Amino acid sequence: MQLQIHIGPEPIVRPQPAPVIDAGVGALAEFTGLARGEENGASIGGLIYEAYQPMAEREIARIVTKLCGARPVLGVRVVHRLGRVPVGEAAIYVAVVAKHRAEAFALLAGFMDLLKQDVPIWKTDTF
Amino acid sequence: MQLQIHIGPEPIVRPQPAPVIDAGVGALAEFTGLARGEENGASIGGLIYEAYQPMAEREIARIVTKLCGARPVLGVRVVHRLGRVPVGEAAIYVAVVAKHRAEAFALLAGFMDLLKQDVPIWKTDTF
Amino acid sequence: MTVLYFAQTRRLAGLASETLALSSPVNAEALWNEILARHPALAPLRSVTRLARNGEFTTVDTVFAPGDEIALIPPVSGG
Amino acid sequence: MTVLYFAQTRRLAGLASETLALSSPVNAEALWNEILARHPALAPLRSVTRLARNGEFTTVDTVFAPGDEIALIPPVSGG
Repeated sequence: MQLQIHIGPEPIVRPQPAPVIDAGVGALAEFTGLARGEENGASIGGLIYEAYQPMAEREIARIVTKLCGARPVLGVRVVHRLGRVPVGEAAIYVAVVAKHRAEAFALLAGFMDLLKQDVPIWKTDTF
Repeated sequence: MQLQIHIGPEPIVRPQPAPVIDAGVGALAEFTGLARGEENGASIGGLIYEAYQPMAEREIARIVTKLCGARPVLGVRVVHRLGRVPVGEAAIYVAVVAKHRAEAFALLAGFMDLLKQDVPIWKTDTF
Repeated sequence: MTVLYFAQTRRLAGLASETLALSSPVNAEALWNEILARHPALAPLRSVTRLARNGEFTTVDTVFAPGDEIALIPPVSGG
Repeated sequence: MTVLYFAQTRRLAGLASETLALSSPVNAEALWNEILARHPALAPLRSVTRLARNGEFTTVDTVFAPGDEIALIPPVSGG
């Protein structure tokens, strides 16, 4: 466990432009899933992903639309990498902007659960 | 609600270096709290924050340490801005890295709840 | 009908896609029988593999027509 | 003893810090009485304001000594 704390007057360098920034946005929640250096106990150099791409995009849209019915949010961005993903690099990045943090967190966690259940993307191999 | 989806082979441009990146990190969860353009129904240009700074840093450390007892995580970064924070800019940024997403999400949400309860930082005015 | 194989089904079938010449619509049972007749190695995956028709998950009532794009969706593991 | 006022307590007290000359340790009740005698405007905030002693929240048993740094912590609103 490492902990870094900074409290000060400097502007916070934001990670990257949020999907939607308007004056109503109060919360940006982001998730990045990274390739870890081991799979089933063996040391690996990375993961290889494949997708049924048009269906994956449609399923992601369906999941987000469904989750947003319960918890209105202002914007969602989903990026998933395919092919070789070296250890330490991101396989998925999801950003949610909302008025308040509760709906952003709920959507982010709920989305990841359903992605891992219904979106036709596969880790097919390691290298 | 806006939705952007991209699935492809390009490396994902990561928001910024995570607090800890080693081969065991599988999840990076981030929260950015932004100044919204209204407060109690009135349109504003931004928020002004003040802190009892040494105590705020100590309380943040205490909260993170306490939450990490229940949910081990690999790294936490907390940045809070003081003084004037214009609308659309970040007042707080919290990053959590962990082996899996469940502990990262739990720590991030739990931390924000306790921050808003116990950390001596105040929105003191608007402009 | 085009059939797409992904992940483990692609590896076990030994190909990514193929064309089935159906003369009339079939249900899931008949489609699976045709697929397994061509690729017996897929039998162990049948119980965990969902069928998609034209990019959407199917139900037990789905009818598969000659012009459809079918995909075998073994358990996913994205993210 | 140094007393620090933050946020609404600073605005109502009209100052950010001041020195109280205590001759001996006091409990929270006595400390509040001293503070409210100086700044009656703070009375409405007493029930929602916590006291910190040397940077840590206090309990009902905390004793406040002449050399301490005390802070009034009205409801926080960070993040």
